[in-house]
Amino acid sequence: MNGTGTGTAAPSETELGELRAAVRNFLAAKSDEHAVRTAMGSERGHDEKVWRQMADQLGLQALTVPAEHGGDGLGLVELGVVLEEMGEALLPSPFLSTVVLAATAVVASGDVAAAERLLPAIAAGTLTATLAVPDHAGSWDVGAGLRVTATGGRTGAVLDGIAPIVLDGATADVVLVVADGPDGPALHVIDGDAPGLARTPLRTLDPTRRMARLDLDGVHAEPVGDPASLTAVLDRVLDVATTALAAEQVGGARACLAASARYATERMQFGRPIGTFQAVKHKCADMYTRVQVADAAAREAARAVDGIEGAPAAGIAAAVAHSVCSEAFMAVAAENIQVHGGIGFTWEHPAHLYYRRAKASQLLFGGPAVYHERLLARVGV
Amino acid sequence: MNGTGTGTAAPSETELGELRAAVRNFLAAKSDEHAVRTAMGSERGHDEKVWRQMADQLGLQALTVPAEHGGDGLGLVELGVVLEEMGEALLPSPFLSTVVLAATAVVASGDVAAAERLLPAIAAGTLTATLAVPDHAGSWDVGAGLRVTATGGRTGAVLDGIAPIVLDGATADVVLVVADGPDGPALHVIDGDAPGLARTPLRTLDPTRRMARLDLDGVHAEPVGDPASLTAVLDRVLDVATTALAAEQVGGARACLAASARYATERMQFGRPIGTFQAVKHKCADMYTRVQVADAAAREAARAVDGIEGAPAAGIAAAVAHSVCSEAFMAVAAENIQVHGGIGFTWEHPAHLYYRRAKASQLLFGGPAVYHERLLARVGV
Amino acid sequence: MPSEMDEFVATAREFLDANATRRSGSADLPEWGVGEDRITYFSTDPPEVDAAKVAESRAWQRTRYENGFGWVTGPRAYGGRELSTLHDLVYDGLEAEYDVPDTGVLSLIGLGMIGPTILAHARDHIKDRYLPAMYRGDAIACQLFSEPSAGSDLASVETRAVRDGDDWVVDGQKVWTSVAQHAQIGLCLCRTNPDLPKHKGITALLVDMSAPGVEVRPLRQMSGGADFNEVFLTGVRVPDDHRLGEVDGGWRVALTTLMNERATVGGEGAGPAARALSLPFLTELLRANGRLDDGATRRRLAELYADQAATEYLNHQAIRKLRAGTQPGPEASVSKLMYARNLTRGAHFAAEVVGPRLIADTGEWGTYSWTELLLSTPALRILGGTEEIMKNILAERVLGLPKEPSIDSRSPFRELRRSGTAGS
Amino acid sequence: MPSEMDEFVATAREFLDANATRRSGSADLPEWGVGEDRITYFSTDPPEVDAAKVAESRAWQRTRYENGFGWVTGPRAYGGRELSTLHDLVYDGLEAEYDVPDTGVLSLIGLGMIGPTILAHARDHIKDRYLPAMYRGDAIACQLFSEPSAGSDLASVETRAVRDGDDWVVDGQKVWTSVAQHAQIGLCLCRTNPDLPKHKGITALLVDMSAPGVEVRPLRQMSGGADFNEVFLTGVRVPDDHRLGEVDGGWRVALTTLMNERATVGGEGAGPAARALSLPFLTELLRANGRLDDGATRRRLAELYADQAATEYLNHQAIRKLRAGTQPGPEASVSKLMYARNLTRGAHFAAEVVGPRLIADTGEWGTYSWTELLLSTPALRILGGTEEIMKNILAERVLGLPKEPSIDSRSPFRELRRSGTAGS
Repeated sequence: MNGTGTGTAAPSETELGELRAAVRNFLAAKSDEHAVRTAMGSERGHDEKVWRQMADQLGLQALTVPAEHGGDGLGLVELGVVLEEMGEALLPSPFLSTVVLAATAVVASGDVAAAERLLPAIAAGTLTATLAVPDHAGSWDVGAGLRVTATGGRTGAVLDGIAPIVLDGATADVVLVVADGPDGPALHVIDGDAPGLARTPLRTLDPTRRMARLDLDGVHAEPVGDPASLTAVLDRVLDVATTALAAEQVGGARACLAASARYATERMQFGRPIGTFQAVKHKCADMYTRVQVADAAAREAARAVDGIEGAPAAGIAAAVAHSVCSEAFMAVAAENIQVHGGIGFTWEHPAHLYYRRAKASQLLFGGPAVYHERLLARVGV
Repeated sequence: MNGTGTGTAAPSETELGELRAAVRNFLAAKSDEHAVRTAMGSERGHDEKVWRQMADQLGLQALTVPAEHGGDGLGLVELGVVLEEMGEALLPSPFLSTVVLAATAVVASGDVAAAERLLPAIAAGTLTATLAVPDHAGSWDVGAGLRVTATGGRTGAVLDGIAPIVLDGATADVVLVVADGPDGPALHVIDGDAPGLARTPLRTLDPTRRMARLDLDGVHAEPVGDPASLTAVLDRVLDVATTALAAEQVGGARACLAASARYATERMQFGRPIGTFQAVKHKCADMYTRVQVADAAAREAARAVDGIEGAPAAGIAAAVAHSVCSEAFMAVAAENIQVHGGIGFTWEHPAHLYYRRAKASQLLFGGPAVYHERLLARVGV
Repeated sequence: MPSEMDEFVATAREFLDANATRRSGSADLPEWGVGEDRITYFSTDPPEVDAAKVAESRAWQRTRYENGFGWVTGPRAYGGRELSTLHDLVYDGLEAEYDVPDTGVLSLIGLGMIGPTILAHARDHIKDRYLPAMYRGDAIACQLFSEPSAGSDLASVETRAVRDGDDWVVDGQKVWTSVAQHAQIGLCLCRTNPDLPKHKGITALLVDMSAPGVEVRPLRQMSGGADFNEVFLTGVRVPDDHRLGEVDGGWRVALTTLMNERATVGGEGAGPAARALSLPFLTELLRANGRLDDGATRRRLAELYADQAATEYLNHQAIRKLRAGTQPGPEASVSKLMYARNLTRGAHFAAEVVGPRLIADTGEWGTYSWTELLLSTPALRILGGTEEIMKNILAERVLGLPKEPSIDSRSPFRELRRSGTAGS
Repeated sequence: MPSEMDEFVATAREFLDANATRRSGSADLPEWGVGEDRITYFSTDPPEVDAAKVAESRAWQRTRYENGFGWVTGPRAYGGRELSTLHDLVYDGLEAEYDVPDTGVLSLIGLGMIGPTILAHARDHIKDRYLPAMYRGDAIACQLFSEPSAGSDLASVETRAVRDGDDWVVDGQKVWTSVAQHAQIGLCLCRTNPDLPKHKGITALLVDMSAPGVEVRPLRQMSGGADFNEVFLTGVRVPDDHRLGEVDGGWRVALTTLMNERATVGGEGAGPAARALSLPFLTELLRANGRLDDGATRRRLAELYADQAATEYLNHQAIRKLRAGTQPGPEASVSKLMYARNLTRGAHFAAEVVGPRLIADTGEWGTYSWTELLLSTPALRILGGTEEIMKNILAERVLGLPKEPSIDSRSPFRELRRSGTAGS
């Protein structure tokens, strides 16, 4: 427990429990399987009414926005609870792009003007946003050059290039773009309907999380923050994003575990519930073990990112959680299909939606090869 | 089946069955667990009487020695049967060092004088021998320099240096040594009792397979073969040795599987044989799967090394077998302990002797990192 | 003097040269960056393409049949040649060198499994009527065994058949029925006596798939295609002479079918998925993604290749045993387990190499196309017997481990259903 | 104003400063190439070293006890302080900063598991007699539960106890008994009524290990040491007042002991083996072997470290829950499963890095020494409950999956033995 946290106190379990119950009830009403399938088949990929209700009824978009910009100023420990529930319900939503990627980037940039322009609207649920890091490898490695370039001065830059895969890129009201400029890579913001911006929705492995290609042809952009601090900003965004994703992954894994345990208890084969067979029973126990370890990793990362006393270094805990939770969710989602047998690989059964989410989440920030090396870099090996 | 074998015909299953039965009966009489434990506790590490009987009664040392040098001129398919049985019985013996490493090196060198001097005695069981490749990494990588150097001419060289780990190095009557000479690395032969040679027996992970350090201080040596062909000679020895080892590993794995299946059938827990529990049952099925695949790999490698029609390239099949059989034996030996529970990790139970053999065999020619890269090199990736 | 096998090979070669085009070199290995960008285990096509392919299959099977290669191992009375399984394999090996239509729609289930079952258990006039039609390519047969509630416990079929005069009246639902949408006949396991233990009250009937009351609905799998069907049977009349085996003796009939299923397993090393995971193709994948020098990737490639090669060697060994006259036994399940494992690992390996370009289709060749394989591999561990069932078979039938204590093999089926419902 | 916990910490700090030396920095992390070249999970020492260490343990425990830190959670009547488990943990955390003797020989079994069991189930004068002696370091206690034929099925004990006047006469054999060679007392499960179902006819007796008929023989494990014993009981007389719980009610007593075993699991992250597999040590291992830049090795290191770190985080979480007042339940088995898995993977990882120098002792530091760990890890997956038992517990008690149908919990033990022998 001799960590490096700076001494923030942890929120109480009671408060977290209340938050969880509120989100869970909301999602049970708004994001059951039918709603998920409807949203994933819709043009925009999510239900905009639910997005507004999330803001109006629960204020979820405001949770981690700093108080001075219209939010509650809470941390990843609280946000983790929300994302865990969203992951469990497979909610299709621009939450990860808007609240996690974009808002964190704006806050981390220290750009007060951008924060004042964007954060209150994000907190109010009236603005969706995303972040594009159009590097060549898809692993946020901005040092090796970017596929979007910025010309012009520090105000009123012009962006050209391609961002090949951008989370919620087709629907976001504004897009933060990292582009190579005269002072090196720098953060910019463009409007989603800016002239010169073509947005092409892409087929996705995970139909509950949309991606788009952005083609930028002389798009007007506002610089955000100081290019000198961009690496630090992106490191922070990556720590926050992978920690948030880890919580979502734990939620998804938990849903798979619950489905398997339920099916193993109810499904009869050879005159017995299949859960009485050790092969199935131990599969469920293995899934449980993975979920518990992933859960601990996700929570520790949230505490670390929030700087809670006694927590380990944020960069390390976030990298550990990203690795452990990515693999746990993938393994548990795959095993869930096996426990279900034939019915588990039909289109009608939700098992494959979790499998798709698990694989897409694992690869979202580069995938195993990238996150393992990132972890070693964070621990200095 | 469109392989590259040169058209040698495969020996009949009937002949192989007879050979197997003869070796099995011999080992049942000479190498039961008590005999193995006695031999492994003895000074020389093997029973010399059994070694002579192997030659006198079964002619095993002669099996693969070319007919022109007093042997039967058979191949790895036949030798594999013998080694499989030896592996199953965990026979402590200088067979691998003498018949596989040393004899193959002499034959491959094409040095007729050395062959005439050494092979008839090996075939007769009156000479034991070994091969030392004192490279720096322990992976037969002679290009990076050797720890033994040869000075003097092509006749009557003098060797100096250290061979840190030599199989049966303390007891072998003659030692083939690869040493760096004026013409690059070259094969030499020295007497086991040559002046200037100090042989230090080493503690070993596997007490049934002895290792020694050789310190060479001006040891008289005879060159063997042409240094220009050394790489080809060592490649051939490695293909033959890893194929032979693969057969031995399959035998060891088969013994572990049989022990587990027997114990699972006999051992009662919770009022039932433990083999009725799927956890144990499926562990045994997994072991069986590994053994079958390893068995196929070892046999295919033997056919390939023997150049049997339709077999794949020897270098590839041997590398596949080395990798697959090393990992199968290690996994099966470890699982065997788990199936046995507490009794399985006592000193008195033979399970750990197989575990030790499995790990030591896996690392004998460099270990996983080396054999995986060697496999890729052989397939040209 | 040429051997009998040499002569067989010569005749087969002559037939193939006359009726098909020989492929050039390794034409069945896909080339990186060339051709259709699709990596799949299942073969789902749009309906019109599917129908055309079935027609081609039927035509090629008719050509084979008319030239004596439609049923190499079958009796002469039904157009076969009464040769060994080895001859069959040798012919397959030769044919693989030619560019001919894939006849899987006919052979995997119908000719490979149902044909031998009809031969073993049907009355003579039924054999006369269906066997030549099947091996001539006219009749496609499907296997109506699996049911939603039975799952791995095949003997728990609930589809009822009730005797009515000379007919049986069949009601129930089957599932995971491949080729049912193309089939003319289906071999259907029915519960005929629920008062007997579950293995004893089953009867096997040959159902005319065009009979009133048979409805085939496609079943969409998670990878998007519909390679299987649900088959609903509502008051379907089946004449008693279409019964295979004895009344209530259908489990023995089913075992004949299942044994033939296991025997066909060895050949699974082929197929577009296995080819995509071949070493040359994966090497190009690594090269295209700049990972050919990455140690971690190389290590995983080597591990994958070693297991693939060893599985291939295992199949070689099975063929050698067959040549030596040994019939494959339950140990053939090893091949299926390894095949599923290798394909699963391979798909995840490729996914890791491709990275984020797997999650959205950027149009780049050889990236998003891996998703279909990734979404197909879970099925491999379930279809044709789950891994758990395979492992039970290996442990009990090969290693001789004792069976789990079971109550449901002796109790009347009717009671099992009751207690089953109560227990869930 | 300082809280009660602050005051506790201050007192403990004062005690430790007065009686022990504080370590400098991270002194418990082994340094590469320095010191004893031994990497082990077990603690086998030569007998004379062992005896000296036990004496040091006893002395340090006495010092603790006399200063009020011998039994932080225990009743004042027996020299305890009646504080919470959290106080105990806090004290352990503080003590870890000092260089003090390892008291595992006393605490792992005796003070951690047998003490609480005696407290819960023994008569008052037995508590008076043994509890202070144990927590003062005078009496070492062992657990006489496991038997050769019972294995994982702990309730199948066959050691008999027959009533004779005021005594019980005990005959049987126990196995896997750690610290028995040093113990003064042993808690022994005995079959007292074979006509009852197996869980019902067991009685728990506190055996004087110096009584006539008790023989302790060391049991050598595969790694070479003898960390366990066989204990032979031949006509051993135990007074009835040394019985814990009711006659035939010993299974409840055993459950108290086993619950306390699970509660101690969380702390297994320490120990010389875990330290050898710590990131700094492994990094030096890679550096010494020139593998720090090898992608495949790095990948495996990252995977290993991620799982180790996550397991550590899981333990942090358990401690936080404890702080919040939640007692650990069966889910603590996850920690044990992960610990065994991480150590096993770590040992094989190190073996691969070391390569051939693992198979023979060349004298080079940090090479052959990994063999001892490699030969210890198989035991980790068995001792204190096999993986299979752990998984049953997780599936049934945490996930609520149904139990396997069992006949042996209701039949009289006598009949089980008979059918058991017949069935094998």
